[in-house]
Amino acid sequence: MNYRLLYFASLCDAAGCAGETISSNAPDARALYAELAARHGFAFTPDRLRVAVNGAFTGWDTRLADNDEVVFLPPVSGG
Amino acid sequence: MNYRLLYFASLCDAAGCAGETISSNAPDARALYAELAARHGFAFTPDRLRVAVNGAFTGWDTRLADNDEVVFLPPVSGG
Amino acid sequence: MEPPWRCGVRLVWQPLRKQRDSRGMASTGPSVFAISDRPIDVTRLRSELESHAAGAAVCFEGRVRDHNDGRAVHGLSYQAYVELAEAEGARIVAEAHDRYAVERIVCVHRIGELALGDVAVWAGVSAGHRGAAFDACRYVIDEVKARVPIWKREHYVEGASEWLHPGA
Amino acid sequence: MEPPWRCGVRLVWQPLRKQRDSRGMASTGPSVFAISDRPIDVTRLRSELESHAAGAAVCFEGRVRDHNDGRAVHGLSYQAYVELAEAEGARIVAEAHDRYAVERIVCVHRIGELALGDVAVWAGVSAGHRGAAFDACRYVIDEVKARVPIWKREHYVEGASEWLHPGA
Repeated sequence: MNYRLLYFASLCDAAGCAGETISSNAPDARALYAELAARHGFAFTPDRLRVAVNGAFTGWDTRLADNDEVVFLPPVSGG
Repeated sequence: MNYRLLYFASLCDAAGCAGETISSNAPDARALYAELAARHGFAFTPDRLRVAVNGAFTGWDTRLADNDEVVFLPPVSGG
Repeated sequence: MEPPWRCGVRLVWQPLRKQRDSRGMASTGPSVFAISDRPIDVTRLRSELESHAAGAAVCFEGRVRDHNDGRAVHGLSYQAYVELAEAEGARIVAEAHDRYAVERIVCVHRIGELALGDVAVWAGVSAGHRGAAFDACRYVIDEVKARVPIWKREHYVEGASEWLHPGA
Repeated sequence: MEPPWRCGVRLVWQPLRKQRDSRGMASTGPSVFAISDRPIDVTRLRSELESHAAGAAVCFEGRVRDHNDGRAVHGLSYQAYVELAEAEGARIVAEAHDRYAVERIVCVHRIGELALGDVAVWAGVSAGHRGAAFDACRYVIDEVKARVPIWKREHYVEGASEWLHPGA
């Protein structure tokens, strides 16, 4: 399946890009993050991140569908 | 002795004036208020008022001096 | 001594007005408390809070509402014992500086005749962090309302008006 | 789908920008939350709070400070996941309406490059009474800082810069 990834803040720096479309067999966000962390050297463990799919927060075990927009959100620092 | 009185809010309405200079033998604020309450029909009991002499808060039993500025302050309602 | 023998809510008797700075405010270091008989310029007051060390600013505005205690209000009058009000206000501002890690505090209370929507009191606090700014601003406005000798007269739509003396 | 493959703090990618009102704000009834890539106009936002029923207004301003954690700072960059940030901000504003007796809530968070003294976030609440206005304003800013997907990069005077990810 194809997933559209967006990267923010230090994940953007680590990935070297603001987003990418990848082909992956990962069935859920947890598996997808493991794959991307290995590829880009992401230092965050999943417990420090939140997951959003198609613009809404969701859980790590939600099944992904083809063409989903998936975002792993590092700890926020607005304000 | 002469005391200079200022009246605010409903005490001003009751006295019919914003201030007056009176001659009195009252030795302290407590005695002076009793005299004025009788004269002007002030409804407040002393426990609901504060006293200021010469621009500073003080107690009911502070001795007054000739020409002191004495103010009995009804409950405030600023803000 | 001949005080002005006018009685009424417009009277502000100022026998011993303190020395003031160029902005007409009684000064407490970098912070100020003032009684004003002119409209409160919120934009100017807010600019007094600015400081590159201050990451947070909290401002409170009290305005004339169109109702109180179920009665329709069309305006207010405020009267102050100005000399003592400014001294007590300056004490409150100094207390807030002692209690909270703040940069600047500005508080101005209006007196005279106010219409609906007019600003009756404004308090602003700048600080390095938001907690201190919120707490100090709340402290200042709570203490000003409880302690500063200012009185409000409400003018009701049905015609009457009365002085408010809370706790009666 | 071809997202903009630029990487860097100036990037704001907005794939699904919501319908907006004439002020460019995502609306929640009488209250609004917005992400803005232009300077925050505090005077205009404050005027959005006005209501004759509202006797109290509390405003919070977060500005760029000249230091953080002992390091001298000369500027900040903010990046947001705009779509989700605005949805989460609107939820926070709605929660504050449910919890507190308030009239209006306006909150705007800046993104992009900010200099010292620039307003990074502004939150204002009007209410019938000051307690609700203080509590709701504090709630909004606390929750925005904790939950809304916005990230700050500090630019230090000595030359480095880094993204802040609290709790590391």
